[in-house]
Amino acid sequence: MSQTILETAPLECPECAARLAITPTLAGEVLDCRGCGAELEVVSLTPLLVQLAPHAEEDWGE
Amino acid sequence: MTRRTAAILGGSGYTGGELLRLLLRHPGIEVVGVTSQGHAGEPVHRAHPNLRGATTLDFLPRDKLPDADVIFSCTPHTEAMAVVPNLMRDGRVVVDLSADFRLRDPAAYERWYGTPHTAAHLLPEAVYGLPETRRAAVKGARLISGVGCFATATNLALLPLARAGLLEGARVVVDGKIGSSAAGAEVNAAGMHSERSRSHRLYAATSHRHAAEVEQETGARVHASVHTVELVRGVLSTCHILLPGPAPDEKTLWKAYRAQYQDEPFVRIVKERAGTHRGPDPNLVAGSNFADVSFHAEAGDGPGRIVATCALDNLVKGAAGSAVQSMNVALGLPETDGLGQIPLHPV
Amino acid sequence: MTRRTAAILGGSGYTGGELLRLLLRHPGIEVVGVTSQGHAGEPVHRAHPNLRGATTLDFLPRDKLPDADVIFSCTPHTEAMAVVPNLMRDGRVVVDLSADFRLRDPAAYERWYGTPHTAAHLLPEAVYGLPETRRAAVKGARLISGVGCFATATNLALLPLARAGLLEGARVVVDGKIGSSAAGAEVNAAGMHSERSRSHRLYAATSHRHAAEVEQETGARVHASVHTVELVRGVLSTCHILLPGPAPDEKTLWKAYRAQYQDEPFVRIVKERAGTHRGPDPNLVAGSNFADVSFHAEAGDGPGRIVATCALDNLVKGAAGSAVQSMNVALGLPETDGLGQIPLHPV
Repeated sequence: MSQTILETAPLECPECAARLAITPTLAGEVLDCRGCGAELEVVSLTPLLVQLAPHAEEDWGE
Repeated sequence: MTRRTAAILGGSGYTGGELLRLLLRHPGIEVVGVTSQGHAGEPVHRAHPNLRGATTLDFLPRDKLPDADVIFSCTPHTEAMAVVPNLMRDGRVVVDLSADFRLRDPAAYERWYGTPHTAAHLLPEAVYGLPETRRAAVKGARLISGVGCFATATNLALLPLARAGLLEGARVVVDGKIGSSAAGAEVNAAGMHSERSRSHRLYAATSHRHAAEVEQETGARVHASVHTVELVRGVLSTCHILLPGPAPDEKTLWKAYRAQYQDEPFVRIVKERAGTHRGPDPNLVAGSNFADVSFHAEAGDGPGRIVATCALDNLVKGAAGSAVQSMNVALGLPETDGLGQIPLHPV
Repeated sequence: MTRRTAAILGGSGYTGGELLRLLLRHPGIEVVGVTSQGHAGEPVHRAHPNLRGATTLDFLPRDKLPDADVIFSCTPHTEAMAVVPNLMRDGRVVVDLSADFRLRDPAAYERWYGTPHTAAHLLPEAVYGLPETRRAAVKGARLISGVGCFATATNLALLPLARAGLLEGARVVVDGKIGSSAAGAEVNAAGMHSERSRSHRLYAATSHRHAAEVEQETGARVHASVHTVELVRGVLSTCHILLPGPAPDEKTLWKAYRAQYQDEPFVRIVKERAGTHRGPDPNLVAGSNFADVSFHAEAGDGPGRIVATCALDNLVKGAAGSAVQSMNVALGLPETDGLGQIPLHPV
């Protein structure tokens, strides 16, 4: 799971590198990236760290 | 705001019908006439039942085309080049929906359309009517060509990669899926519902006409094939970019596509990680001028691959929509005028 | 002629229904039972309405599988490997329709199915149930694996080229189009008719599971992608072979395909120069065990391309049909027994 550590650069989505306009308040909060719709889980607030929440692969069946 | 006048030459086919559907609801345009040799004297809704009540126009004979600020010609390939030169007037914009003025190189035209170009003198002036690749040139254009539907889906899928230099040294295969309306309204055996329904087969194993258009607009040399699928409207172009080395990561691709399309009104990046509809699907843009694009990087051992797709409505963004969009740009009207249709879902 | 007995484990899904449809009309087989945990006690036609009147069997509980000369297991991937070993008996043939015994390499299985193989000791003995590539090995087999539908269409399209050495140095892209029944009978949001109808999208941009099966059977390394199309039954695999040099002429290709398939009862070369239906089309083989193949050489400037396609019914030649065909070979019965269904047209 790739993680984004916020030092100087504004919060960037780990999936599509879009800039995340919202400022999370709680660790564990899940927010959606407006760029790609990826669900991002706030791992820690200081430093601000987000990571991709696991997503359901399409059930390909066959 | 004074409306500009528009007329359509040869408007009884599917592209003509789509032009009417868009122009009749265009805030800045008044449709002053539409000709059809076969349907002269008949009400427009005889050929275009969806337009019943939207207009009182009847089809005019071919030689009764009224004067207008904008003329759209729906004359078929190889006939258009004899007709279009006579439509040109100062202060008038001519949009030719055929393929005759798409390729700048008359030799390429002759090679892929099997006949010498009889109005090659106009080719340098003709502008390919795809604002996403030629907006500046379309601005002052007097002669604008329509776009090929499959070529446009391919161009829009590949453009960000071409501009980001990600096609260098790659070999590109384009596997198209296309609806039956792309073959036009003309009656033919293969088009019979009882034979065409649910038929999925390779319609053109090689498709050089489209490949020529793609190479002209994005510089990409492609190996193209086209399949028939169970759609009336719609084309999906799946581009397989076989890279000489490892694939870039998807963040790089996001940046390339965002850089190219974030300010484009009609091209949407559709790449979702959840939900039922996660990628481009022609069924979900039918009737609108949207072109949805997506991309995927395939890593794994050995040289990688990028898969880029684009879905659009072959009659709208792949024909009449791009024509109206280009007209807006050429006349200095807002580019989205008359093109705000929201597609249907479920459909 | 004494009939052999057959039973089906987990037969309420689409593959189970197809096995019953074929076996109930097989001259040399008597179906002695079919189990289903979910439908135990119900008549078979409750899950398979097409079988009404064709059998009086009811579904048996899972633990009541009767003894039989041939056992077909329709237990899903990753569950089958726990079940199949207990089915093995001397003198009995077990055909497992899941993917658990398709790949000989347990590491490849773990990589693409995300879980370690718990019956890897059986893999050396398991035979891939595609007689067109493994007829000799299927003859004496005790454990036969079912085949993947998309992988089989791809294998049958590529096999003649692989055997003729025409894939050497080439890069191969496989662009699949597949019907909704391939996702199985299980209810899911994406499978809702109102959402799935006429949806044409890239379902799997990369499809390593199938690529592994293709590499194992033909030696070809492929980049595979799969699309949903408006079909319930059917898969069309379009293989784009990007050659290092110029393309061979079509005569060479005819020879390669004829050499491979002229004696095969179920693979037909469909490459017509006239008529409406000139190439493989899954719509035209639905319900039959036929796999139609075709090929095209693209010359032109620069390195060439071969386009090879194969159309088959994902539930028959892509699953139950190949399973019954392999059973015939393993039991020494005529290979075409129970597989003579003629497809429908128009359909």
